[in-house]
Amino acid sequence: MLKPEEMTRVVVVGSIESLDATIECLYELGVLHLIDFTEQDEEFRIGQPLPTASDTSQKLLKLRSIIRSLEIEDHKPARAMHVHDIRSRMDQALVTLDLNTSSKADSRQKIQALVREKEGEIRALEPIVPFAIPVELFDGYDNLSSFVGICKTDPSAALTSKVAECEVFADARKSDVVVVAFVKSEGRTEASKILAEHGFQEIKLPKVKGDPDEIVVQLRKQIKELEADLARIEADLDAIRKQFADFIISSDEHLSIEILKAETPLRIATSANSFIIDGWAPSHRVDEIRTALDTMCCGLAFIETVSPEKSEETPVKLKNPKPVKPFEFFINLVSTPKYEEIDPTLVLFITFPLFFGFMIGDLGFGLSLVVLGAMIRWKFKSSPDLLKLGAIILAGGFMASVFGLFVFAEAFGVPFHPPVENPDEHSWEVIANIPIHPLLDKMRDSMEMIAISLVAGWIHLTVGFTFGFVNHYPHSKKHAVGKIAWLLVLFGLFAEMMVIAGDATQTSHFMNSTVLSPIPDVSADMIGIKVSMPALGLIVAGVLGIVVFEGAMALTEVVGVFTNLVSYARLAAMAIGKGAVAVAFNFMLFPMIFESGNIVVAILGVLALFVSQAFFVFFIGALSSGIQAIRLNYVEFFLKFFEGGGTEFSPLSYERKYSVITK
Amino acid sequence: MWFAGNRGNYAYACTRVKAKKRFLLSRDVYSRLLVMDVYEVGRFLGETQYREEMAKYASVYSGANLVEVAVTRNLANTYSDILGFTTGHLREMVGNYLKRWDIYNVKTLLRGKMTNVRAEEIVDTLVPAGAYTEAYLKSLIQSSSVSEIMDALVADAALAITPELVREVVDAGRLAPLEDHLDQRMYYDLLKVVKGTVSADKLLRDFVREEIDVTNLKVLLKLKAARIPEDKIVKYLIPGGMDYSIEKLRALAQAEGMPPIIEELEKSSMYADIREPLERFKTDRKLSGITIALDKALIRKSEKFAHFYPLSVLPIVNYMIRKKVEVDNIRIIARGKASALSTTVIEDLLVV
Amino acid sequence: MPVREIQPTRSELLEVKKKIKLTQNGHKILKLKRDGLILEFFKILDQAKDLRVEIARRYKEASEKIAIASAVDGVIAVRSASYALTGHPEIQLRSRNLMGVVVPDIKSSKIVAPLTERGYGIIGTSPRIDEATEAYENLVETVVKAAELETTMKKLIEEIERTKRRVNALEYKILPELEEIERFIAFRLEEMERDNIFRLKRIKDKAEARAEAKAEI
Amino acid sequence: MALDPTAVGLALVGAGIAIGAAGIGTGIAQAQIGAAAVGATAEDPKMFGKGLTLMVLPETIVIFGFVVAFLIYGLV
Repeated sequence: MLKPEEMTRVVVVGSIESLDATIECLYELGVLHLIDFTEQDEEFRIGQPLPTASDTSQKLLKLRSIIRSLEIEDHKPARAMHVHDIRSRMDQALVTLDLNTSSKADSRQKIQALVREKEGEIRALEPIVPFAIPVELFDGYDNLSSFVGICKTDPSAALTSKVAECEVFADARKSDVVVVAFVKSEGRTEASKILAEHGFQEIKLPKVKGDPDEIVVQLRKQIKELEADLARIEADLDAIRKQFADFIISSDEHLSIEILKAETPLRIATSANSFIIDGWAPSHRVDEIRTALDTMCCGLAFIETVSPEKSEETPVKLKNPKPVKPFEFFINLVSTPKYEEIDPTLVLFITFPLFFGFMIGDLGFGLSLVVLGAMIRWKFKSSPDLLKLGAIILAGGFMASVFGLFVFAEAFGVPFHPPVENPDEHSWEVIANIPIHPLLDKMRDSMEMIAISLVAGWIHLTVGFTFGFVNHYPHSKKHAVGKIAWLLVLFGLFAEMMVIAGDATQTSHFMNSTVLSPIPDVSADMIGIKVSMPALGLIVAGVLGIVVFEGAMALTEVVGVFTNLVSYARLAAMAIGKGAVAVAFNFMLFPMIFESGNIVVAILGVLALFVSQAFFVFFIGALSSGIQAIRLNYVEFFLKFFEGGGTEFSPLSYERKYSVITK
Repeated sequence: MWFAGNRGNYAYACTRVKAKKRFLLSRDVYSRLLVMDVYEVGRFLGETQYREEMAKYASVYSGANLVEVAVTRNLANTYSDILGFTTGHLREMVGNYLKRWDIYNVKTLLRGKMTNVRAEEIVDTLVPAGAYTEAYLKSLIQSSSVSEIMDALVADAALAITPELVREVVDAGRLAPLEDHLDQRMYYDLLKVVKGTVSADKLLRDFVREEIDVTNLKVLLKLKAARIPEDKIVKYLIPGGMDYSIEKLRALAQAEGMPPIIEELEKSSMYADIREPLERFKTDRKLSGITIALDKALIRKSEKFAHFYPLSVLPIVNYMIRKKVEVDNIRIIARGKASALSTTVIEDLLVV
Repeated sequence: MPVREIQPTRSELLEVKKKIKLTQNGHKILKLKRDGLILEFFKILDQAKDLRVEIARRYKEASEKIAIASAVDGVIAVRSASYALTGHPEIQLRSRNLMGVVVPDIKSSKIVAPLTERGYGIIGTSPRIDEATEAYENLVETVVKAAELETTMKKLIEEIERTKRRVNALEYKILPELEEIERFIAFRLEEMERDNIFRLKRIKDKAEARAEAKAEI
Repeated sequence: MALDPTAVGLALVGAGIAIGAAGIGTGIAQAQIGAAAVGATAEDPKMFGKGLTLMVLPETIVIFGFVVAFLIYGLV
């Protein structure tokens, strides 16, 4: 938590004969993050690929082209194939497949192109069918220029009046006009100008002879025949697919793994007699590598730990407890943190559901989201990203339910009890009397909502600046102290805003009793605004600190802190906005359901309610609240401390799903 | 932007191109490719941006041919992709810049046709990214004779092919005059279409003029090194360069031998980029080092331009150049490997 | 000339002697020529060896350059550039005399075409195609030079071979034959001399005997 | 206290204007940022978080409007 897994810089050295075995061993373990060797010199050069690489590459190229021809990229074999079988069948199968598929795929492609071509011709011919003139008569005259095309508006009148000796045929269709115009060559430019004004688009007629009507019919027939051919080829391909798909996918996986290993030397420094593998490994697994190398490489390769040089990029493997882990998704979406940086996943784990829950703040929607999240996790077990997303939605939905139940006391935009000010409003009292009363009313306690948002923002930003302090402390004490100056500004601004807000909402018990009590009431009126002296003092001290530690240029960003704080008002804005829309819908639909007395209307009303609710839950609610909740983290929070750009820990490893190897 | 006429989707296109740029192969990758054999190179590329084309052509070609065809097609696809996602005036500019591939295609087509290359093979080495569609080029290739192709090309006023050139090609079988005519014509047209009056156009125009400079310098170096007299050199020069006017180039052509050009280059804005090969030229008299350095200098310039004007056509042009260079590099590696050239020789040919 | 057919006359002997002298002279000269040619050959051989290495190097360079060019400018562009080059290298063939051997003297022209006439666009291509073209042009030039040298070498070898054969023929066949003829003629002449003397003696003896008999009678 | 009904009416209109104008301002700002954020997310889904953060930034303006409106509402 907060810190990634501890890494140790290691070097594996060995004699060149043991390179194969070492690579095999490292892939088997899957814990060494290789650093690519790039600086070649006289002594050490990048290694040669293992001898199998060329042959394997050739096969893979063929195989992948076959996969493409057969369109089986997404095929998933039912069971894994044994590597022995793959090896023994490979050559034979490749020959057969190569012969069968490529020619079939080729002719399929050709027929498809032909069909497209013919369809294009039909498209070109169809507009001129009504004229019933043989196609060859449309152009090819010595002294006549012909225009065939589609205009937005009818140009006949303009043409006949302005161009001498022209013949225009027009066929008006739904939204445009098909125009055929014959003009003496002299009037060509004038005519094309007029046509352009009418939005003329030329139709390129195919070089055919005869009645367009008949030709179209013929073309249709030809297309039918071609499609029949296509179906036959498709059937043939299907047979091949049935027989070989499993084998092909398994082989592709196996060969890809082979090539991965065979080309690893390209990332390694080798000399005539030895090799050096540079890398990182999780500290607690170094010994594991040592033992494995000893047993698998017969003492020809060794691992040494070295103390890293300063500038080196340590790969980052985030380390978080299982419930927090899904929120790493959000981190990876932006950038991997640097090794020395604080990993903010834990904060996301806390704040995201809170923000999200506050914005949705509805038991009904919340529970729907819980169900949605659970369903995603259940349906998409194989996709790690979707699994994480499911967990995030689940957590958000849970917090939304909590807020909905205990704070806002409402479900599906309908309160448990009608508000005191408006006893006639629809509520769940119609169905059941839930013994929970709202602490806050979205619509009526808007100032409190904003204040709570700002408090959340204040806490969130404080954590952000603190992280910034911790991140900077090891390499720049000055910058670290600068963060404290920023904190002072933040505290001052926050206190001042609270004072103003408290002033504006004097009636609010929440504001006065909870938020304002810690701030000493020493204030003065300035230009009509109540300014708290302690707050002012904090801001001044902070600004001075910023000038000293970060330079005068940083002053421009003081406004930024203010913006950041206000930005949290979006929490309230989303909650209020969403609440208002839900109320509006319910206001329109409820009378239909309860008061119409007509069962059909009632059912329609319920349906409309469901549709609108679904819309709000999944689009406005989940999507935009999610975006807002994550934005507050990305923009307001991360920018205070997060640099990112770290290297993700990606050890030498592979995954066998469709092929098995037994020793 | 929607409120300022149809200027084009700069934000979208430039960021998209910038994202594309991150997928260009890095120097480290080249050094690894140099160690691989041609099949491994093919397979490796099949796992990068060239995946689609590699898989598509692996059934027809193999070895260096496969790599060459696949990367060339990928280049064509990338270009039409870029042209496809730009809009408005931006699209026009990109389209104009891409017209050079029309020239390339016409040249390749005629060359292939005259040397009896298989039709499919010609088609696969084309880069249909300009105004000529692939279908049109295919129909040209299917024309039975060179003279028929020339007839079709003469009809295109943009190419401005004179009857004299047709005679050279059809009767004498000499392509050279036509090739040079087309290359000059391309720049001539480009400068005509991309006027300096619109500010967006001006950026592109300036860059094209820099490009003309580099092209002219290369031609001048080549011809001077071959001791061609001034009156013959002049007809190969392209007017409109940025730093080197025709007059200036003519003076250089007139001057005795190579030293004046070398001196001129030492004063040029690209000197920092070409210093080393220039020094080397003084001892080994090999031009190719300088020309590669000039190409690199132009790329660097376009990089700089793209950086100065991040929301203009220049980042897109920059990417298109970089992509072409990458494709050239890959082809050089594959072909070089196939003809068993040594790694150091291949390395020297790369523009990295 | 078969020995039997030879007229063993004094004049013939003189003739043969003259011939031997001449042949010996020729043999000496031919031997000198042979050695000279061999020396020349080795000189050219060294050059040719260097050129061979040069061709191999240039070829490697050219293929690398063209690989680079197709990597940078694309295969089609390079191919088109290569097709577009319609001008063929022109070669002027002349000959030159090297120690009595006629060897080719190849002057290649316009292999290195100026940049503006190479058949591909100047503006749109990278210098890599130029470099490749240049490398190939250099290669062709070297090949032409190599052709000249290698033909010269071939001709030289032929000439050396021929001269060697001639020297050998003179040394091992013609000279010994002539000497044998000389010996034969000299022998025959000697023999004929002796024959004559003997006959004269006999005649003298006979005449003396007849005179004695006449006297006795 | 008993206020002149016209004054109350005017005050309420003022409250309405406060929240309405703030809303319009926020809308204009968010239109641009939103377009940019969507652009970035279209290429790289990982940008979603950053885009969202930036996009909701101007919302504080409307909260100001809300707070002002309620202060006015509280006065009457």
